[in-house]
Amino acid sequence: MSEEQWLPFWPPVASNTAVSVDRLFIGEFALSIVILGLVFGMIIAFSIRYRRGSAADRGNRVKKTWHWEIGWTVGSLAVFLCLFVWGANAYVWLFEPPRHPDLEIYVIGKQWMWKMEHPGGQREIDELHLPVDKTVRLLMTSEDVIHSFFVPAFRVKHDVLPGQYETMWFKPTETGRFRIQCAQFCGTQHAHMIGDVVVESEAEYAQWLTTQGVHASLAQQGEALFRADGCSGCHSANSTVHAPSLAGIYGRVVHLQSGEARIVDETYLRDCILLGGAHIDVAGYPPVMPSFAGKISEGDILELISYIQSLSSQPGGSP
Amino acid sequence: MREIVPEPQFATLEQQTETAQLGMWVFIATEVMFFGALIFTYFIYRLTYWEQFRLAGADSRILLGSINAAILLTSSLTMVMAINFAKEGRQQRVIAFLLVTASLGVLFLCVKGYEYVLDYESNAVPSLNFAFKSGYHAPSELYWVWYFVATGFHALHVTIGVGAILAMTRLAWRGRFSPNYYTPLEVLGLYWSFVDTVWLFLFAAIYPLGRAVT
Amino acid sequence: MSAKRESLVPYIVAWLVLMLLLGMSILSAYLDIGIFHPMVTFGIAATQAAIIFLVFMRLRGRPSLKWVFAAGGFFWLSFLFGLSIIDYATRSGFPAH
Amino acid sequence: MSALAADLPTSYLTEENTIASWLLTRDHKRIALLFFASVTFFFFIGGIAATFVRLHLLNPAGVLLQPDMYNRMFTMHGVTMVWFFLIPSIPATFGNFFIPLMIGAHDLAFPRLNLASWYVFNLSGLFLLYTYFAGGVDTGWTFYAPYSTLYANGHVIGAAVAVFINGFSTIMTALNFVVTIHRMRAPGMTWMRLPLFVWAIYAVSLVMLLATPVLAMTLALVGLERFMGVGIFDPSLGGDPLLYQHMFWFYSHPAVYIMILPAMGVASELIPCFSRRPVFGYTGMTFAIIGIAVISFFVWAHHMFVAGISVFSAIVFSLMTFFVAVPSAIKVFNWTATLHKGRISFDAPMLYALGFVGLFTVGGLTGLMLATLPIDVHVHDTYFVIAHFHYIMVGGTVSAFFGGLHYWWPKITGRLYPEMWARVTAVLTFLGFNLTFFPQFILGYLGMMRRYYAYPAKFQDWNVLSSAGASILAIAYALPLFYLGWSLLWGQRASANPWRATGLEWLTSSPPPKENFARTPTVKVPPYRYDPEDDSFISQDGVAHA
Repeated sequence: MSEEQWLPFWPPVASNTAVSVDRLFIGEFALSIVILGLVFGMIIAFSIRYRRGSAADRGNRVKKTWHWEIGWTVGSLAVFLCLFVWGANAYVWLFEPPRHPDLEIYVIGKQWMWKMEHPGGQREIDELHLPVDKTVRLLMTSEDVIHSFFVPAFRVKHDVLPGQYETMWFKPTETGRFRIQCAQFCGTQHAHMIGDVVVESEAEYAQWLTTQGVHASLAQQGEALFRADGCSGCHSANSTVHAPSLAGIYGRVVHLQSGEARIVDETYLRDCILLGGAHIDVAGYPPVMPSFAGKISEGDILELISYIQSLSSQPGGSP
Repeated sequence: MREIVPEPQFATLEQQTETAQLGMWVFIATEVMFFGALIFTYFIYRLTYWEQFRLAGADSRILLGSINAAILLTSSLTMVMAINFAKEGRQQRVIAFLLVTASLGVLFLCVKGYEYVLDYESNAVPSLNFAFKSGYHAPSELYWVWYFVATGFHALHVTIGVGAILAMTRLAWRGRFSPNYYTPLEVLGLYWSFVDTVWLFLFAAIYPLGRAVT
Repeated sequence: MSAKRESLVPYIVAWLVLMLLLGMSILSAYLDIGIFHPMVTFGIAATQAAIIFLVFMRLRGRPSLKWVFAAGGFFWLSFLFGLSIIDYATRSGFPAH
Repeated sequence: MSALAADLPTSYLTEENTIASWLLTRDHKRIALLFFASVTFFFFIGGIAATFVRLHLLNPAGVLLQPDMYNRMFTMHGVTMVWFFLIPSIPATFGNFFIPLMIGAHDLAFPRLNLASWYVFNLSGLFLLYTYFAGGVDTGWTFYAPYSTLYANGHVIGAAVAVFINGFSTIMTALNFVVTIHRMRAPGMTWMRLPLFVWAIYAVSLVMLLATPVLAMTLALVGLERFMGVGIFDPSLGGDPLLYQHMFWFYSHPAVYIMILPAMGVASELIPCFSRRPVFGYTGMTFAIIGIAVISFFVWAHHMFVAGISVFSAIVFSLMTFFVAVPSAIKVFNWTATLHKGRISFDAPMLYALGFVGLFTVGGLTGLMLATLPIDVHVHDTYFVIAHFHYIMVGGTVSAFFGGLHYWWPKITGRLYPEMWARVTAVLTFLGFNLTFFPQFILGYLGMMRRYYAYPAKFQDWNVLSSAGASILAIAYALPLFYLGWSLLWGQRASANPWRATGLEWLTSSPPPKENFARTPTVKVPPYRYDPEDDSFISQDGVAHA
């Protein structure tokens, strides 16, 4: 669709998710037209035929109403259930990120900008460069209020909450610039919390990555923080403090003091750094980890997590 | 004693009584939702931050909470007795028991106030002088925030109740009730017992945490 | 209608039971029963509430409209708890790695 | 038909006419008029805010208002319209006036409480106006935490207090209705003989009673959190922002039905009367009303499909949302079937009622789209949602409000309104409404966000259309002020039953006497006993009218 059309009717279709959402929408739109035509048609037809003063026969009115009512109750229920199943199916697919995405991007929302971090350590503000035809998983959090990451051309949207991680995924199928918008009201400049997704060919994307002048990947930056913030003082093999080693811990199941078991994921690691307490602390270790709440930014936490993740992907590595 | 007639929209006094009682029950249903929503927040956070709530709860004052529960339970009994004496038309006793009930309500508020003072002295009041004690993490403060909100709303209800009881005492003094008609008393009794019930749930939510000897 | 005496005995008995339950609630605070703890204390509170509703608030006797509204609030509250817990109970389990 | 009122020459309007007699009245009819004055005032306050919003959006760069002012405007529009117009609109005015009349009672059960409700409503209104004059609020009507509690730069506490107090008024009125409908029905007025308007008000009162306290608690927590700086929804304490949304929507979704159910009740009065035939499927209609009221509590998290709730719970709430659409569909089909073989006249109330059915259907069908999860993911928080709920709230509720206003105007005032003007206005409303809000569906799917003071230039044409429609709508909403006002003074005197309707409210004189009925009527037949063949009808006291 060109930009110059007189009245736009349809947003660009630029991802695999957009195709599937559009299909569903068109299906329901057609159904709505049918139902609307039926109701409006009947109202108009009855209004004309049975207007006051018309000579239409008004005898033999439908007296027994139950089979009519049961008819349209069951009818609408059946139609609705079909729509529900179709929708729920697509939603599970839409909201279940692939296990091994081609690319994982960290997104931090703050009043009123989007900060993106690429695995190689490249950072962008209000712009997100992506290669075409690759599945992308976003790990998103907010530094202040609730934002919502929305790319109309991809038909995907997810709220970005402070204090927790949310994920979403998509696979761009067209190159070009597409708008990012904040969908959850977040303050004065909410309308300007916008940006662009720049979808490029793989070669262009690789080229772009190299021109960013970054020498350390996110994980390497996280490792530097790990030492600077004193984490290594306890969590290293030769430490005198009895603290769990972090090598290979990401993705494993740990048993907690409270008796629960939890998968070590981004949310769990974040809680460990910020909240502390027995619903976090691993069984068998003294609860001595201090809370870093207020002392560390969301970006730093993501770097630390990236570092801890990297310890799992290189077996034998020990901090 | 002057003749008591129903208000113009009612046919009989019985209809008026029944209607007033139903009105209070409907109101109690809304109050259940009000305090229920509060307990709902407790429920979610207690499950999420089990240990933090246990730790913080151990610093609450169960002795004062228990005394207060006993005071309110007793006041419910005295209220019911006042209503019973109204049914028998024994005005002196009605007034006496209403005053006892109101005094117990005031006593409750005094104990509650004393507890607040102790909480303040032990630096447990969020936004005023909250201090993280050993083992406390951020969610521990949630417990204390909740404690003050919940007991505050309840104390407000008790205060309104005491005021209403005193107003009823005045009406009883002026001979406005008869064995045929003491509906306002009955309706107030429902409210008072309900406020008592709320405290029992708050008690269960606030005080018994983190005292188990392991 | 002449003054008809209603016995105070049921009310006093109810009060005694309520105090007893309060004692049990306090005692249970010192028992190490872990996750059952809130169940016990809130269970006792619910029992006490039932006694107060039935005796002090005179719901005893034949069922009436009052019952509907007395129970209605609690019943409706269960939707708030029940439907929200669907979310909370399943939230962290997804995405499963 | 005026037998019941024959020996009562004075009406509630003329009984005693001092200012004190109005301000201290316990008469439900006068209190209804007091409420009418209050909600009309707030309707125009909210309308002015809407006008500014639409004017501002004429230009994609948003030059009319500063961003902060624009944010305050849409918040003002939302808060005012939701709590100070839509929720009290039909129940507190027509409900107050006609519930006792329709069930054959002399007043509501608690007249003093009724009056107190009006005062509390106005008190909350004063808080609201104070909030606006002191600088306004910029959170949107949803007050989402943690924005509202920690970051917003407006008078959140003032607005929260206003809405909190407003809740008391809602609860007082609803409690009064529930108890009145239970205890004060005239002899013979069984549940299955109640007019559907009474059923609707009963159901909506239950919803108000059970939902409003949760909102009160939620806003109290938000207010405290903002006031004290620490609180229940603060993420830095481990608080969960989604908990706020759960509690808020537990109220605010049923609140949508609080707004639409009374409108359905009004439509169910108007359509049989002007079709001159019994409502199709009375029993089914009552079940549908109760069904909507109950299921409305199970669907709230469909406002949170992209908010971070679990996928499983989103699916559950989506299913529930499809279920709530079923009784709504039943009602639409039953209204349509009521027209079949009727003797339809197109007086202004009927035009509004037909407009209501049509617009509600559009709103309902787009509601189905929103209930479908992936579509909601795309259009959530866009103008698609705005258009959808305005079709329900404005196209539905406000149309029914005006329909009811014209229908009952002769009964309330004793005067007939000028029919031609009213018909023109009804048609104008319908056209203006569609021109305003239909473009917003398209804008929404294109990706135009709500609460944006600036938007991409390519959306401008649709926005201009929408604003043009809004100006037509504004005229259509202002017109009744003039011709209804005119009719107060110079309108033709109305007979007791100008529409030849069956309800008990038409048995007494127009306007009714202070006591409503000289003696309590006895009900013998169900409502809506109209016969389209010979235009006769049987009123509810069992008297046949040729």
